[in-house]
Amino acid sequence: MDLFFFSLFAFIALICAVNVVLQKHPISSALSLVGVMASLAVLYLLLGAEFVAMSQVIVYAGAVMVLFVFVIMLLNAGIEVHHGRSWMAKLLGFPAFLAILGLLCFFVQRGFPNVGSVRFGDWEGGGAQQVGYALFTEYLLPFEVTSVLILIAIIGAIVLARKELD
Amino acid sequence: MEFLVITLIKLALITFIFMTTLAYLQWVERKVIAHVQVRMGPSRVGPHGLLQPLADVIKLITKEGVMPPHVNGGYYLLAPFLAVFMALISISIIPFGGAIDIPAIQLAGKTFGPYHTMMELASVNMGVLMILAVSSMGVYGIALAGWSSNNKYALLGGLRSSAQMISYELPMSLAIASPLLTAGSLQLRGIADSQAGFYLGFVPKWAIFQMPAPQIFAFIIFMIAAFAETNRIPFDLPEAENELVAGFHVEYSSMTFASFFMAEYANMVTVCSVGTLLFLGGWQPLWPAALGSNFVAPAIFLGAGLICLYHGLNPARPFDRYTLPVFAVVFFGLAGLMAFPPLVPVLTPLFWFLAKVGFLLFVFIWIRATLPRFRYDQLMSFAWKFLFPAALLNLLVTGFLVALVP
Amino acid sequence: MDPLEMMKNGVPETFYLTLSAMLFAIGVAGFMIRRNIITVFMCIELMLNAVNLSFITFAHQHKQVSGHLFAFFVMVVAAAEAAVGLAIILTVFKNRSTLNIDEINTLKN
Amino acid sequence: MQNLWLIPALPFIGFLINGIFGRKLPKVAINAIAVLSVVLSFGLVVGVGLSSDWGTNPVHQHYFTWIKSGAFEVGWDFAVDKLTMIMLMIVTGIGSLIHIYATGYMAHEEGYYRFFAYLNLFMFFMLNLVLAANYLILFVGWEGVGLCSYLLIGFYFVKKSATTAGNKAFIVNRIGDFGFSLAMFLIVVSFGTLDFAKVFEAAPGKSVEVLTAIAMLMLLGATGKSAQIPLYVWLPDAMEGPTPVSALIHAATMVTAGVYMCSRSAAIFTHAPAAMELVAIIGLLTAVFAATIGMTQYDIKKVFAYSTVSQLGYMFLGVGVGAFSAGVWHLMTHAFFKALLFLGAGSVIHACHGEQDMRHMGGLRKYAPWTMGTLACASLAIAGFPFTSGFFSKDAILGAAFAHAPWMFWVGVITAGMTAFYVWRAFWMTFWGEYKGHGHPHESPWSMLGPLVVLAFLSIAGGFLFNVPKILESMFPIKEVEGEMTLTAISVTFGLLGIGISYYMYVVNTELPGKIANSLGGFYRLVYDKYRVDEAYDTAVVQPLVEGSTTVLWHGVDQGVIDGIVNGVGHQSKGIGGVLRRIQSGNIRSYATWVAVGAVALLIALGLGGGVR
Repeated sequence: MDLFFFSLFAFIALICAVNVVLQKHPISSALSLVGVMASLAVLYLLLGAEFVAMSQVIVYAGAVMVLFVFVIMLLNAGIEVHHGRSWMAKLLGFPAFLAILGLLCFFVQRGFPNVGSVRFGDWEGGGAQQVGYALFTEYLLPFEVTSVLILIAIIGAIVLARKELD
Repeated sequence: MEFLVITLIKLALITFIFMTTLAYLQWVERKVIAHVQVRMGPSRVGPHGLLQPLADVIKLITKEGVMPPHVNGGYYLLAPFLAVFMALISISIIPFGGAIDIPAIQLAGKTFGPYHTMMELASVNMGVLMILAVSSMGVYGIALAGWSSNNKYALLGGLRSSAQMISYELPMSLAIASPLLTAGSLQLRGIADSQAGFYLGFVPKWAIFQMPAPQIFAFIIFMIAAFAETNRIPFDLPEAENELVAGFHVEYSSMTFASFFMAEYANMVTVCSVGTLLFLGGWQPLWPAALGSNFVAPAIFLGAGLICLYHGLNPARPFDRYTLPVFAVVFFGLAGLMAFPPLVPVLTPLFWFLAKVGFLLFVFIWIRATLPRFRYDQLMSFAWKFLFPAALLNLLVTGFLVALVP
Repeated sequence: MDPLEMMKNGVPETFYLTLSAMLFAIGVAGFMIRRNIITVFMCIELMLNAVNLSFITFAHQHKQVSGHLFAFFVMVVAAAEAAVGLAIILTVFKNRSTLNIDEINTLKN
Repeated sequence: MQNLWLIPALPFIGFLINGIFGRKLPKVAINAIAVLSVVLSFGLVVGVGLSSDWGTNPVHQHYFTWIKSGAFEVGWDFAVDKLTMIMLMIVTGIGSLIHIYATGYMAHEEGYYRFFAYLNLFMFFMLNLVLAANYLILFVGWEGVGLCSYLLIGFYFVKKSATTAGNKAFIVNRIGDFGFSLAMFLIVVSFGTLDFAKVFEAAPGKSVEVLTAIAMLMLLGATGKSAQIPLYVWLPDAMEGPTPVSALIHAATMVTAGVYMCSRSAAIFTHAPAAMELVAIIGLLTAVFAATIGMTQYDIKKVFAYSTVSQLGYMFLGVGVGAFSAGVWHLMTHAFFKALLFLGAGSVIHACHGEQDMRHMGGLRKYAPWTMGTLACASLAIAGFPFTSGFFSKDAILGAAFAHAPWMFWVGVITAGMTAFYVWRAFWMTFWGEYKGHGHPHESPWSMLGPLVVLAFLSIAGGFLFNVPKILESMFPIKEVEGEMTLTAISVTFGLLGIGISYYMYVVNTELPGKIANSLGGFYRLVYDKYRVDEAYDTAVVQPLVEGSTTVLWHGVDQGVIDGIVNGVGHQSKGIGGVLRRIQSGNIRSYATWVAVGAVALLIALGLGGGVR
């Protein structure tokens, strides 16, 4: 059962990810990315990370990607135009991709040859209670810092997107 | 296996009831608005226009689905599907009553049961978060519709709706968060159960009354945000007829058009149920059964039946003589069911839950019939300058109270 | 033991890690070959998600909630980043009405 | 009495309220808050006093551990014993009186709320200082009062002279505090703790050298805070501040902190004879020195400022000759009559519309009778007129001085004569003769006169009411001095003599002072210019510092070395960058590719190095 779900959603995630890269239209890419995120959320659930899964959907799929879609609509971004100017990317792009892919997979196989296996519900450590507890005890400082970061981001965004940039 | 069967049965039941409800909500809305505006409302098709929804559905189905040439094919069709899907998903995790216990039955020598199940499709630990997540995904339907139909009004509608939904999600989530502090659970059923009991024997411990932090403000904020989230008047900027023709669904027709409406009504129902569960104590009665809250339901139906009977006996319109007694009989039957002892523990909570949801829905319709529409900048500044700070403050105060008051 | 053995009782964590690696690599590729700045940005988000997946997997492996928190922080930071980044994109588009990163190269000279 | 912390906390609350919201509040509210907070803490102090247990077994309360490193631990501790009690009484009592007075005196000033906020803050720190149960907390209070005195001296910050005076006070005090902190470090090193109880317990066992060093350093601190030679120079200038401030901080409470600290550390001083001797000598010198200056000044506040310095000298003399209780006694009585003198002076200045020069006063007895009466009491007290408060305390000190070394007694007595002379000189010049000022002088409001009357009563009867040596007998045993009566007689005679001379010179034969000044000539001018000590310090200390830092630190080190390094680095990186910018195609995707390639290289390196497992 686990294997089925995993392979299903991993498949969806991979397809959508490839789609993100290959689709010509930003909207399509954005929606595919939403697909990736949704399926990743399901995988998180399988890994026992309920809270993170939910916040993945709420924050990423629900807010960030909506923002992307919004901006794409606002700028009415069309199919992207092709006149490449980066010989670097042309030359090394695909090889680098292959190299990274191969190396990463190699390292995963080599680095974690016999780690445990995942079955749904074999670890309940990711509930809101545990996460919240850890968040407000030992990770309190990072949490506060993040809040400040967000404040800065808000201000920055507002300043940047103002009508007149003087 | 047994679980699967029961779930399937529940699924079928809920789907059927819910769909009809959606269809008839339309009728109710039209009726209510009509009476607010001192009109008759639908009254041709069937007695009191009761068959109007059916007619509408037939009409919408049989209509030809026009697909404009300039639209962006795939997404144009995907959008309504997404909208409905996201709207319906959240219903599946909403509990609407206590447990159902079916005693073992002997049938053809085989014993079935005893069966025990909860009045909900799925019980999710993170119910509240799930609701939020799904509702936040709901934007895509509208936004896509607006964008893909390749029409400036539609696009404007889509943009508006996405901006509006993002903006109003914050106060909504904050307003939802504060009762969670008192309930101490993310599971909708747990939250509802945490509001059981009464102060002084008659004041219900619903979140809006619950000590140490009554959530009345949170409730109000939640309802306001809910109006915006469901694109209802006075926040229906995305489909503002007089500015954007019909907003994001200007290019849609027949079934696709209908599905947007379905989505909107489904969202309304969901939001009202969530509000009921979080703030109005779910299926907890308004006053304790000791003071006879169990007899409210039968009494009401009995009263309705009697009124129908009376009007049937001296009718205002000729056909009332035939229709109203039928209703009377139906109502009497319902009253009987409600009063039937074995069913009381099942039906009374259900009744209370539905009553509260119904009331909230009525408020929705009522407001639609009453209030004019916001201007867009007003809408935004209201969200960011008033609603959001208010929700934040409320959450802060609640936190302090919960932390300080033992 | 070999993965096939472990598949009998659940999915090996290696699979999750591999998936995360693949997603990451795809993100890198997209970052390199796409020209639309928004898409490039989305590829960054994709990479972040891949990393999150491995965080969660490690959390499950060590049965510690810390990994979840890292993922959580990554998410929050990504949200902030998206806000600012999109604002920048808007500004850029406003000033030079293009989204093609190949044409946004005035840092040179 | 379980809430000692309330005593300082109340003024602090007052400070917070006035400091934060004061701008908005009406004056009545500010008065109410400021005065009430202090009066309440006075009430608390009285409560502590009445609660029986503190006298027999001192109260010691620990609130929280402030610093903890290894064995060394400093807590936020308060303690009350008899000495502390007396100080508390003085600080809060006189503090509240002066607060009340200030409401009248400052009524028409700018930044009213600011003034009271600072005043409350000062009360907070002063009470901290007094209540402290270890040197660090004492030091906190010590620094705090220094800060407040700085703020309040520079209260009229639009006046250049005021700000400079504030800076002067602050900087001079730094020197003293430097000594004090060194003393604390030495204590930590040698005792391993800062708690009074532990330190004094261990003190007898320590070597004399260490104790002497500690005592000397403390003395340095004390000279800074209590304006003794060589660090007294800031106090006269501190008179730039409002008069209530001069009365509260620079006469009654803060400047006596040094005396309090010395008598608190009696256990250390008694085991360091050399330091004791030094204390006595410094006290004596200061007394004479300041007295001579005081005789020549014309600014009424300056006169009293110098008299404060010289009276403080007396206290140190008392401490130095081992009569701690006498020193504390004089501290108390001096707090009474010197506060009264300053407040009276304030009332006089108020009467003369801000005129401070005594040559433009005179004949005020007709206009300000109450002020005159109260000031007369104060002047009697300070002149050591029999059975006034000053008489007892000064007498005790002089007696002890005689027992220690007769010459000290004689110098002290002469100084007493001078004191009587210049105080009464001021008195006559102010109240007798004809009014030479401008405008019409007028009596002050009762909010100002009330405190004056109370203080007048205290400075007359304070000696009887509180016989400090008796109270403190358990802490500082009294040494009996033979020939008490004769000594008393001598000092009293000198005091009366001073009064008489001043009466003759400034009432009967008013040309005489000018003649004397001319006949003294250069010496007189030298004294009139306060022995040109400020100038001396300026040439000796300040100028060299400024010169050195300008030439060496600024031009030499900063511009030469540091800037040089920075610029060099800048040039280098510019050169390197010139090479590297070839890579910068300005195309983001090429950068991305570079990053990717780098990642690949890193991974390969990791693989070859076997970094993973």
